[in-house]
Amino acid sequence: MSSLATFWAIYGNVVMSLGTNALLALSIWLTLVCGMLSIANAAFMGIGAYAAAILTMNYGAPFSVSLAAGMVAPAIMAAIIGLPTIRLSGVYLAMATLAFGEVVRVIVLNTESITGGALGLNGIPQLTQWWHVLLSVVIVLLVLWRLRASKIGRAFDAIRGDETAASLMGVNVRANKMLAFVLGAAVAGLAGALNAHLTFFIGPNEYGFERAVEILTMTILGGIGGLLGPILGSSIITLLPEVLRGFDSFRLVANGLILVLIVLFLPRGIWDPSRYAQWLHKGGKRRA
Amino acid sequence: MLEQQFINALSLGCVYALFALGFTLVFGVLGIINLSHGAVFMAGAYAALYAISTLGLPLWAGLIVSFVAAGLIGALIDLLVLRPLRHRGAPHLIPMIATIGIGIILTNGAQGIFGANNLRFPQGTVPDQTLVIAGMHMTVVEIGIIFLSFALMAVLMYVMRRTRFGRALRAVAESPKAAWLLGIDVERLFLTTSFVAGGLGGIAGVLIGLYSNALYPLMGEPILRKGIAVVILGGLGNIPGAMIGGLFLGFSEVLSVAYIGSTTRDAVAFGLLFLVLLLRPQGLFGKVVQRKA
Amino acid sequence: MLELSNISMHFGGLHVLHDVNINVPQGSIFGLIGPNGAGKTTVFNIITGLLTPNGGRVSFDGHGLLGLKPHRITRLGIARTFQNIRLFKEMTLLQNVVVGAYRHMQYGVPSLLFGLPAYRRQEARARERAMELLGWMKLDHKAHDLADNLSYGEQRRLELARALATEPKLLLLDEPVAGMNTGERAELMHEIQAIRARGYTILMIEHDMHFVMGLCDQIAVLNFGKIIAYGQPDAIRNNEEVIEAYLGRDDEEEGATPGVQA
Amino acid sequence: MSAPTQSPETRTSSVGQNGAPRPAGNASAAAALEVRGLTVHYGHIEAVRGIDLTLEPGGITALVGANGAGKSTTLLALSGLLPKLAGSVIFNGEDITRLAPHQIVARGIVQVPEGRAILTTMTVRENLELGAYRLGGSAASKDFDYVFALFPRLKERLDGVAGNLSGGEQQMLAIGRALMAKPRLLLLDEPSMGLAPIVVQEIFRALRSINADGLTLFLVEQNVRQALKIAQRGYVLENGSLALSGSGKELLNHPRVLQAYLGV
Amino acid sequence: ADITIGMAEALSGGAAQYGHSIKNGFELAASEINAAGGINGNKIKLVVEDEQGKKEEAINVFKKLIFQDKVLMIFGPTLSNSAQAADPIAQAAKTVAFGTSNTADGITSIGNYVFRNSVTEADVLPVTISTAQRKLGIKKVAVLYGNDDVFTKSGYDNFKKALADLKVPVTATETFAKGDVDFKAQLTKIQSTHPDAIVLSALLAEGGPIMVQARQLGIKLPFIGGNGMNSVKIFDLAPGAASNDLWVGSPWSIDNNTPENTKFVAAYKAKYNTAPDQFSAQSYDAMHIAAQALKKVKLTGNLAADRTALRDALPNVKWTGATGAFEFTQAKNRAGKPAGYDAKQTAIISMTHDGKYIIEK
Ligand SMILES: Nc1ncnc2c1ncn2[C@@H]1O[C@H](COP(=O)(O)OP(=O)(O)OP(=O)(O)O)[C@@H](O)[C@H]1O
Ligand SMILES: Nc1ncnc2c1ncn2[C@@H]1O[C@H](COP(=O)(O)OP(=O)(O)OP(=O)(O)O)[C@@H](O)[C@H]1O
Ligand SMILES: [Mg+2]
Ligand SMILES: [Mg+2]
Repeated sequence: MSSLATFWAIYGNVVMSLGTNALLALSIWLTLVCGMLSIANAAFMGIGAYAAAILTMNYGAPFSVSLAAGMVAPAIMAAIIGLPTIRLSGVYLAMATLAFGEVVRVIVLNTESITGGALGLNGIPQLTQWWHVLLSVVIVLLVLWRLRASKIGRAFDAIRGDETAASLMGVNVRANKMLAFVLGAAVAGLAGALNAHLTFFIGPNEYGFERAVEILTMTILGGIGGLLGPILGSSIITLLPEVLRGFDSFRLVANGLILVLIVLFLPRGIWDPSRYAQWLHKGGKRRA
Repeated sequence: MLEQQFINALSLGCVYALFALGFTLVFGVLGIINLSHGAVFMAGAYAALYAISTLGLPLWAGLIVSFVAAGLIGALIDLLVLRPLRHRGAPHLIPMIATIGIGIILTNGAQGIFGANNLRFPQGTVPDQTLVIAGMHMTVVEIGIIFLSFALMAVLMYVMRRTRFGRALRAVAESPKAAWLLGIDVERLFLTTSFVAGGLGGIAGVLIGLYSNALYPLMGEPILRKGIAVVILGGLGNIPGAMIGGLFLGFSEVLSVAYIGSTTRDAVAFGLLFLVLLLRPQGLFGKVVQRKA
Repeated sequence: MLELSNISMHFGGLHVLHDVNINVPQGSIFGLIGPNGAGKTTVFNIITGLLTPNGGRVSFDGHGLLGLKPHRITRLGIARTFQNIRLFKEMTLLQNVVVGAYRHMQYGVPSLLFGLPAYRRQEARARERAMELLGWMKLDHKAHDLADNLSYGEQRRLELARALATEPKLLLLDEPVAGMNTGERAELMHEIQAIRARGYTILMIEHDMHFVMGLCDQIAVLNFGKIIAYGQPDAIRNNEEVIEAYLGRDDEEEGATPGVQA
Repeated sequence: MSAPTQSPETRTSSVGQNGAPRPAGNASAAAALEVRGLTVHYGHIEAVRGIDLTLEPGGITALVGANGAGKSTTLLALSGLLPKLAGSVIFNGEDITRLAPHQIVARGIVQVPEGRAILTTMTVRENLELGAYRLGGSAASKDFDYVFALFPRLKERLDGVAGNLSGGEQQMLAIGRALMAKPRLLLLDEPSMGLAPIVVQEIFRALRSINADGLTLFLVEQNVRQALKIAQRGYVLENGSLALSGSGKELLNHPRVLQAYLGV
Repeated sequence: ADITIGMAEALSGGAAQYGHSIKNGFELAASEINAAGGINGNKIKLVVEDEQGKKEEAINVFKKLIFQDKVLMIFGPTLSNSAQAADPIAQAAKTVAFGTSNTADGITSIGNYVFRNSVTEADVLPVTISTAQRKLGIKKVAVLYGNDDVFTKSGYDNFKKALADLKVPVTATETFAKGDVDFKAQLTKIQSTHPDAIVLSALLAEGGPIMVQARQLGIKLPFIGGNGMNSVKIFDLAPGAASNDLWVGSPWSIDNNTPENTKFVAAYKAKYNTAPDQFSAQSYDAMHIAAQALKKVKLTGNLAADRTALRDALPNVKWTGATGAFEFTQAKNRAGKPAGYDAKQTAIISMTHDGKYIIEK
């Protein structure tokens, strides 16, 4: 089994990233199914990462406590900023959450004594084990799967379809959106906490706009029609650069090209149950 | 100092507005958040750099080259990617993801071709003396940027508000289906818009490259982030809104440096933006149109 | 059961409703008619909490409705359909209707997470009921299609099924038969009578006079935001002002639907 | 079926006929449409299957059918908004089967679509002006007057945003906008939907009168009786196929129509 | 047999311009060594990987180099942030990680397999400032730095300490962010506090534009920069008089005419058709330093043993290269125990004038 050991030695980290990225993709999936284009998840991930890392390093907290804090801290933050922002629609919500992310980043840069500022936090003990990641993904998946099959999942879908109509079906739109937002933040925070205890180091620039867009890409590429979508999308985005290593200097060009091609040929996301339904002789789309 | 900061803010605001014009145009007509606009902007700057430093053309020719080159890139994006997506009925975030991919291709392609180093336009591309008026320093480039951004805004506004073409554009923006039924060639308008928006991005790339003295493959990224803020602040698709949003951001950044401290520059700018959105969820100049029950 | 008193509404300078008073008795079918733009849909929007009037009161079963959020009003037992159809387009017909049952699903988080019997029972009941309603609207064969793929008339019927799924006490119908042909209208008329027979109260807006006159116990006529007539169908039909403003005169029996006369 | 008798008109002569007294073609510009074997799919659903239609120049043709029969699909396909899987469409002798929507409009085939397709963020005036888009120049004031005579309500709301109009007002706007294009063939998808009885009467009167001026009409209506009454010719669509056709009068008295569409 | 050495640098993304310079330096040195017959007869084989300037990528690349390519040691990564994440991997695998461009504090405290020859500016900056003080008669300065970047931020920390130690008053401290296009707001503010010089902790990408914009505002003050500004590219980015009066301190200067440096600059220009910068000088030297150590090591073919032997040999290397005389000095970890190795070098202070660096004694 030494080949397996070698494989793990080389790719262990990639595999763990698959897991944390899957969590991130699922976290934004939660808000996307609710029709909310929130890109605060990168910031929530950062808050979770910092909260957990600071607890572990400065207070010697046990890992489980750090992880819990990594979920609770962003959830509280989400509840606070969610109150005024979740009524914003579409890109305006995206902008407000982007602005929030920028503000968080600047605050981290300026609170050097706690966060290390631009230098970040380093020497974080590597506590995350493969089974922590696996367990987290499985639990999150299970919870979301149950949620989806329930009135809450349906309420999310309805809100995405038409908020007014949903509220006139008795759905409390604000409460449901808040739930999605806060849950999403907690899951993103969990991913951040796990990741922080995997990579020895965290810095403020990891949780900025680029990461936000990357998370969004994973989920939309995968498709929001089911839970498999975010998982597929995050796996592709994580693995592509590894797979393309051979392309050398044009590897990122190839990466972009593949992204465009996937989108072109699977315009509703990779995992799209309604397309499969269509293959079983169902309806199509009207033009325009 | 205050007067100088005023000039600084004005030119910075116009820099943002210049970038935002093309961006908001694409959103306004195609309804797409075009995340490759930063890369198109960069490509326009490099095209002009090539024309000016390698071919030895004058600046005005460089501007034309960059308009055409970046415009063609914009048009190609529409033709090869956005149009097929429209025909396949892609949901509205999908084209945005596609533009991310295009951005990756363009920036890394540029890096492969031009290298990762910072470059700049050759000295003397624009007269580099500084005008000093009542103690305020202004460069020729700044004056050009201020003038051009207002002029372009005015032209775009005129076209959108007063011409038949502009009215058609607005119709397409709202409902392609309705536009087709009115006899408007929607696809052609999309293509034209993509071309013009790309071209505007290219021109912005040249001018901002001259202003900041730095061309590099990723030069579009930071300004893209600010550009999105500007466009949303002004109301998506709103041309004068882009101008005012740009000035708003420019002034809030410069004033926060002047009076609060430069470490808070982005926090103040984005914090204000956050507040504006809470008070006016549709941006400063966006219109709310309620859907009737 | 539903009482609107002195409702006034204006949008900017445009006065849409002036002192509107309507009283819908329990168990009745009440018609709200009037020219286009008279303010009928606005009345519905006020009742369901989408708009807040500039003056007046709305009470339902003794509860004041003003200031309540739309979902609260729905939970009190009011459901509506929309003139400009508002379905959940990316959901299947079945899911659309099951959303209607939202307020009747009371299982808690544990039953949801672990799929306990309470969850399973209520979900199953909601689906069954939804299929029944779809069948009733002759849409059951398309239960698993996306709502977006329906034709216009089918979408209207789906809206009605979805509204019924909330099991309201009061049903607000905004032009329920628009887009249906005469035969279909006749059928729907019977269905609505059946609904009323089960104890529902109905307030409806409709421009099809045979439908309205044939169904309603009482009718209010709105013109430029004012009630110009109020009473039983026969009185309305012969009211000069209503004919002038709304019904028109040269009724050379166009559009008459003989089979449907009440 | 008689072949169109008019000499085939070229595209150039059909565009921009500005001098006309009202936004309708005159008799000599009357147009005819021949549809053969039209088939339209949504993915794997065959919504319209091989139907044949003939629209006499200057006539009124009605298309009726139950919900989901394929009426709107047919109209959208004729306007080029849905791809035609099979069949041909000949307009005044010219094959327009494969033309893009704007090219079809340019030939004078204008549609009032289901759901109205009003531009909700633009004003009523702008909507009407856009109606005349195919004519190139800006709209003439007498064309406005014609629309206002038909729908006085629109005049009152002229500078209001169209999205704020009531449902019926939007329907008026949709019809008015189509008339602004001075169509040669007008496709109407349930024009009476959501309108007050008095306005419906008005519209049917107006339809008759613009038809009398030579405009060819193709009318999809749920108001079956009224539609068949003014139509010279009617078609009945069932599940995407033609079930019946004949003169309006014939159909009105056809037992199947009476039973299925008139509830008799 | 070949000696495989891994190189993980940022060859794409925002840090690519440094990564490419660094790569050039390594390849130049390696080809020189190989042309001269290699090390004890063995040729050096560089395995080049792109770590994109991202920490996850750096970890992945380190693992690939260590476990798959089985390299003897690794050069890189480019950025300090990546080093914080990736060096522990090398430490755990008992493989030398040798950084040539990581300046942040604490990197060498990760462990005793972590080396760097990049000068921590702590040693250099006091000399720069005191020289400038002496030559220019500076009484008070304003400070401008990039606060969102490890390199410029650590540079600033060291400047701050040096200024405090030398008791130079600071009239204003301003920051900028990576990718900014406008620095005039800060410069205008600085101007209004009337300093005698501007202390600038920036990389060229922003430093060049900053100097241009300062001159446009009529600010004629001297700039005192860290080694991020030590590159002839400044003459392209801030052409003409704009780049005059920039003071930089670093062990390396392109105009330092030692034989080693002259040879390096000539060879580099010949091979790459462009002038070297400090990043390439440091990577060039690093390769030679590693070669010196390798000469002392008897390669056994047992990878683990060879890696450790190399580590043991490295600290004793003394070398005079393009960056002058070099030796390692051991760093301490958090607990105060001996850890990795930093560089110990003397600084050369130079100032720009008319497109040239002039060395100040
Ligand atoms: N949000 C709004 N802003 C401005 N005016 C509005 C708004 N909503 C409705 N109106 C105007 O109020 C009037 C009443 O509209 P409403 O929709 O209630 O009419 P209605 O009686 O339902 O007409 P219809 O039978 O045509 O549906 C109309 O003239 C409409 O233009
Ligand atoms: N976008 C679509 N995707 C799939 N199927 C569709 C789509 N639109 C319509 N259909 C189906 O095609 C058939 C015909 O629809 P169409 O809209 O043409 O009916 P219609 O005759 O206009 O009905 P109505 O009187 O209700 O307007 C229906 O069965 C409908 O469900
Ligand atoms: Mg209405
Ligand atoms: Mg239809």
